[in-house]
Amino acid sequence: MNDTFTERRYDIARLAIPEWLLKVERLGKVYGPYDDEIIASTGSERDTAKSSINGSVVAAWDVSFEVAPGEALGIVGESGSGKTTVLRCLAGDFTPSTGSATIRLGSDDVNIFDVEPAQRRRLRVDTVSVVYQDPSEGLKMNVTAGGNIAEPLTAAGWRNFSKIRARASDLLARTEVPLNRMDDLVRAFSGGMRQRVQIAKALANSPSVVLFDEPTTGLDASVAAGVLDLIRSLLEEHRIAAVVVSHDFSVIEMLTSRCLVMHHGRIVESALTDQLLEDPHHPYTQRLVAAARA
Amino acid sequence: MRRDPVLEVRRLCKSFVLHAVSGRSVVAFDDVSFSVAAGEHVALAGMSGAGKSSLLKSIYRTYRPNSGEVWLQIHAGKYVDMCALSDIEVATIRGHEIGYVSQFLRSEPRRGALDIVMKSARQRGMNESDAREAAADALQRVGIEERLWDVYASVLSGGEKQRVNLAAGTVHPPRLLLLDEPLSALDPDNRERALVLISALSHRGVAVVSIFHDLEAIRRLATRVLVLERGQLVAERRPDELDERLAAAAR
Amino acid sequence: MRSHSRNFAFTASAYLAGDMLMQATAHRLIEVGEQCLAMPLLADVLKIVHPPTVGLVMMQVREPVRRERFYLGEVVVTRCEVLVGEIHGWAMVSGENKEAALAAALCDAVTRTTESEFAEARTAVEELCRETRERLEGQVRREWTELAPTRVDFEEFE
Amino acid sequence: MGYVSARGGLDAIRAAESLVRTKRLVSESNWLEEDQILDKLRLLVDRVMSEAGLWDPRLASKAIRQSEGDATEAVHLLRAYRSTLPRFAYSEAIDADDATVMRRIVPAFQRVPGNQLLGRSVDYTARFLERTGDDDAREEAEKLRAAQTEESRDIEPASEEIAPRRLMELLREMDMLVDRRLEDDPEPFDITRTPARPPAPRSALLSSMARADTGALVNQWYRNILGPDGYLHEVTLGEVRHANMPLNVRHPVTGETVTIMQVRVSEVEAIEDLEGVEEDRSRFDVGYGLCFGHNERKAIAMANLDIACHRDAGRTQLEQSLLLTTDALDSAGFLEHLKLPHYVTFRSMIERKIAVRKARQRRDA
Amino acid sequence: MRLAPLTSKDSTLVFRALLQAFAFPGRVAQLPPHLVARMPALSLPLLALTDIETSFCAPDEPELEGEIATITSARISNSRDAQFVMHRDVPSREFVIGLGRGTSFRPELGARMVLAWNAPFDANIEVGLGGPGVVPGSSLRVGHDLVEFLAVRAEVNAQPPAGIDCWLVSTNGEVVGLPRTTQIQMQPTSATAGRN
Amino acid sequence: MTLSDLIDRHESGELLDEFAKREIRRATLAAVAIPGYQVPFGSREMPVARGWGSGGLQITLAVTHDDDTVKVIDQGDDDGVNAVNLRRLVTSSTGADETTTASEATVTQSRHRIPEDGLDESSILVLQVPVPEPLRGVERDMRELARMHAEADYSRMWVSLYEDKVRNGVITQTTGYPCLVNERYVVATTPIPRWDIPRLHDAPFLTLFGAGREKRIYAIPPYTIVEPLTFEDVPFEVEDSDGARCSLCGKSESFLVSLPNSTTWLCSDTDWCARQRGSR
Repeated sequence: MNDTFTERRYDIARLAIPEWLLKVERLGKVYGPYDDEIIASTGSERDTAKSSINGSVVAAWDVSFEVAPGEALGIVGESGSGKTTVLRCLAGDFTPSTGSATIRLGSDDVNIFDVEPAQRRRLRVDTVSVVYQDPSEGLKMNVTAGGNIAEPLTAAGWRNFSKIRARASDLLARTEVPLNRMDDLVRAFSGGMRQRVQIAKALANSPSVVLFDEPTTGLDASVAAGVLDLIRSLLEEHRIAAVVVSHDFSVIEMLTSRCLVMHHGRIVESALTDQLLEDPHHPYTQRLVAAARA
Repeated sequence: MRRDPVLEVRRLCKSFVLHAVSGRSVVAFDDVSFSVAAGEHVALAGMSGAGKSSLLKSIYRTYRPNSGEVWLQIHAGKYVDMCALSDIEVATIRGHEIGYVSQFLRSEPRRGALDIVMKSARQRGMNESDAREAAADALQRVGIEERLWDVYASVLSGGEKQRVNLAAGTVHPPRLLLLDEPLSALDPDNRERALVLISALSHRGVAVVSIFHDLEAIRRLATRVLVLERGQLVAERRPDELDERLAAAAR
Repeated sequence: MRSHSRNFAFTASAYLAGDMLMQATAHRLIEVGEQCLAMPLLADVLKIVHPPTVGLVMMQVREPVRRERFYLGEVVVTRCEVLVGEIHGWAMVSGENKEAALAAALCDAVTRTTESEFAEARTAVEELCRETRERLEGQVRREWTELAPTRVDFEEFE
Repeated sequence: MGYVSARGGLDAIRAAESLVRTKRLVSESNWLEEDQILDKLRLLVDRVMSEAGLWDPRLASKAIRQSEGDATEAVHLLRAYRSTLPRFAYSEAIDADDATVMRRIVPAFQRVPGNQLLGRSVDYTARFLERTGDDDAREEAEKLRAAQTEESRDIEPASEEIAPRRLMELLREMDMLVDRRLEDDPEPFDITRTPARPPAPRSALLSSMARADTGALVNQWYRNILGPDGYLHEVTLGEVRHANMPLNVRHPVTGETVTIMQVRVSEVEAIEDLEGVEEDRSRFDVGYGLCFGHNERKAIAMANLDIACHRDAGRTQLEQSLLLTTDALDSAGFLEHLKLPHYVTFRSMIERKIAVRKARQRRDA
Repeated sequence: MRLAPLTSKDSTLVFRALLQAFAFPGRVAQLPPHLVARMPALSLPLLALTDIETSFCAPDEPELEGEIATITSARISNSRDAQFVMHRDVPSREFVIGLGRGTSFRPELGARMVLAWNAPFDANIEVGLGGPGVVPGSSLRVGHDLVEFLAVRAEVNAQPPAGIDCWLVSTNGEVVGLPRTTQIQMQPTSATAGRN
Repeated sequence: MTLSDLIDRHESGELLDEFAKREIRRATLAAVAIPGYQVPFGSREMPVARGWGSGGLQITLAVTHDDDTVKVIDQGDDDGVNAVNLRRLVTSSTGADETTTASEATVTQSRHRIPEDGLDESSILVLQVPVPEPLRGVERDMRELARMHAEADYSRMWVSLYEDKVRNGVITQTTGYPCLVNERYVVATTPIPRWDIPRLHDAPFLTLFGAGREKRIYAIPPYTIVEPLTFEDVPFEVEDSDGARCSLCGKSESFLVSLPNSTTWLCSDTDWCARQRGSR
């Protein structure tokens, strides 16, 4: 039995781990003035994101993670946990208080918090796409489905009408939007269909990073399942580095292999997604999982 | 002379802290060590709650062991300790090296059987067209008719799902195969097919660790049986030594 | 009874800056200007540096909320600059009135002359200033006489 | 051929000009004196000066006469004249506290230091149309004049009555005000030299409103109360004043401050009851309005919009509306340009309509 | 005083020459000869364009700088804030780098530079021109002294639309405009001329 | 001697004071140096209303002197009422000569047209601009408009063209067709017909655009790339007259306008038309 084994040393294998494409380091977003003491007065253990010292809100603090191409990282937590703050900072919608987010572009590393607003917007055109919970944030409602996709394409320099149409119809076909709706205003679309158009638009210039903010929240269950399935297959297909923010474990479970749990602005646990679901460690995670399983 | 093991578990311990129940600690298993060589099939036996499934999940690292090591051979003579790896490394190893077939197929909606099996083959390093061929072959071996290949797995019967699961776990065979009650929902014909398939894998050098609830499967497939009792590894048996009491309890 | 603790002279000085010359009425300015010009010597040493020109002054105000400056708008003025001997005279008068501006510039220079020859002129200009101050003060008083009855009177309480 | 050449444009223009001029100058009634306009149409003169952003009552009277009472046209005449004039100087920064009041209302309190002074106002008078005939009116005027000359001696005003402390200062002493006083002293934005576009400093906004069209400003205020984009709510007025403000410049030879003249202004403080989520609910804030002449309506709207724009902080396009859509000449001129010939553009439009039809036929075929 | 205020007409004539120079970069325009005969040609652009609302500097011509300020009421400022910069000698790299270039939002805030041009004396280097206003194939002959300046100019104009615009003014009133959009191609030197 | 003797009562008759001219000149030079960029300037009020050419007039007054010869047209017509009015103002205040012939003019001020021919390197064309902002149709917030120009972010303009083409089968922009100048700035070409657009590209003459009400000056220098915004595979179309001919000169190669409900066509450029008739 145990003692029958000879303790032997193994040669350690070197693994071919995919290199990160997006690396976030010590991201922090605080509303109001702060110092070490104020930061320390908030967080999961203090059970609050709002400092009792001066009322500053520490929406996110010390958030670090890496995402590799072809990998989807989940960020899960209740509303107010800071997960959307993190995503909005990465999207360039919010300005973080501290930290960095590096994207590997060819041989160059670019800290997206550091670049000029113009360059950040350019990154949004062809490198970092966002799929918002509310399609009206990512789409122009009074523009056709095709026109919405034409926007990032023309921003990236496409100037051929037929080619733009062809690319748009490819993307819409891929996202299962009926082609006879291509020239209809997005306003006339159902919620699920709008979300598909938003995804098609997000993929227009084959971005290397896609950020999903509650991509199926607010959709009917059956519609949500279809959208999730679409996202999953697109992620597999395009070797995208994805960050998926959701309060819904079924979304996280379906789309991601690794996951962070946020609570009051802090990462309280990070693990493989199946580990989190089957063997959650942090009390908050256990509570979340128990609630999700109930 | 002993062959290098494909898997060596050393002094592995796992307990759960239940924060909701005032932080009570529940031991799943304790101080478990064993090894499995290529072509070996080690079956875990013991009463329900003895820790068999927990052990399997800890090897796969769905559970995070408290202490101990899980050495897995990656290339000839080279190993990694699954317990010491980062999440992303574990994710990579799982896809490449380990097949895990559970009782249930957690199927993603709107995904066809062929697609599911292909994905496993792709993760294990096959190119698109080879993977398609291998997946078709694997589905045939578990008796899934071609007409069902593109049907979403979520609408298949329990038995069909289990066979798809088995096909995915065994396609382009991994170095290590973990089986957790993979035959529970199968009718006799399909069960026979599955047994043949698993047996063939052992012959091709795949290391297997399994949990079966029926003695016959253990007797036909296992090369060794490890007996767990309340989280402790208490005995090692040859399959023909298994007593009915143990087998019955497992059932 | 309302107490009138501060006399008018004090209040007037708070918002009437300078020597009142620029606020003299146009016809009196011209009168005094012509008077000076008619005096011996003065016309000989008068040199026009900048002829009277109509232009604008941007009115700058400091508002009370943030103590922040802003431009309220422009005011039409006539500006002139002269030399009386070595003495610069400058004027800026309201509206379009080149004669008045020239006269005011001349008078302005005169006030700074020291030569005894110009004593008479200086007296005329000083008289103009005094008279202007009186006129302006009288104007405020007269206005107030009309306005005072429109005060909303409340019963006094201690 | 039905075409008649539109030649002789110059002759037609000259004839139209002459018609206007003749009708204005040659008529049955007396020549309208500048003094009459200054005197009898005082508020119109004030309004024209404030919308022109140019103080000169005599020129404004001439403009009103020439424009036959069209206030916007009068503003145009003044502004175009202004373009021909050089700017000599900027005045000293005149402290609003250096003004002397002719009317002063403090709605926020019943009694205040310095008193409520109704002054020359019809606010409290029933708006009955006087249908008195010209002769009767002249007669009444004579009587009033006679009564006036009988007045004995003038009264001396007290300084706290003609230069009363403003309510804002009293609130500040009560610690009832958010303190927004600046520590530095930024150069004011000159809207006559640089077009103001959002985001612009507050000084640009104040200047724009000070010379805005009265109607536009009142409308902007009202549409924000009742219109679709309500950015503001009612304020309590702290001060409504009609006052004389000195125009002070620096004497280039002596370096002394010299008063050139007195300019009449309307001044308003609007006290805002702060209730926004990020605002100090325990204090008030104040908006400020100041414009040339006696035009309380405009000053009140300005004060209210000043604080509204501060509180809006760029969330909506209120700032853009105020900076760009309230100038009398911009809006009126653009509107009137629609009267110009547009047949080239119209021809191009017709051509595209036909092209769209052809494209539709091709698609449907 | 070497300088005198320009009349309304003379200001217009100077402006037209400068406008012509910007519209046709590299082509020689002529400042009014009657003015060039009376005062230094280099100072004419500033006399014509500056007023109380503008800032300028002429660091290597302090005397003219003072006269211009007196005549036009323009503010003398440091080179970073100057809207107009006059320079007799070829300015140093540091000086040019330090000039205001405007921003992508306000590119017009970049400096306008008036630089003495010694073309007639040492103009043996031909540079190719391109960009708006340039007929393809046009070139300009410059002296050695300007070569380095042109390289620095390219550097400060590398992030359009921000940049600086120049006029080169000769003593006899010839003026050549080099607005920021003009691309200058250094002709291959003899050492590399043989290639391609 | 009296005060009155010392006063010069001469009135210059200028419509702009010298400082205003200097400011306009500085803005104009910046505009030429940065083709297509809308330079803000402190636009003065003119004796003509905002929208009646106050911007063009200010530029014309700032560039013109008494050796110049000016041509003023409205809709291509030298005798249009607005043209006549502006021409008198310009000639009386600058002392310049007037002409109707484009090739004789050193400065041509125009509303809605570019003369059919005659402009060369010695010409300056001043166009009156009612609305200088080409992106106004796709964005209302000026802060955002400024950003779009600063970053040359014109994708929404392209989307509107895409949508137009999808919805209507053709691009329906009528006049003032948006153009990309020097591969950098999108400009509003003021309401000139598309017919005139090709003449802006690589033109021998300088074009100055003056928007008085919106207080902007911009320019297209000579020999500058001017591309009407259109897709590579959607050709830019000028106005089609379907072979119509001018009822006066009989020509079909100029921009024609028609009378309502009639088949009668006329050249919009009246001077060009007169010359055709003269040479016939």
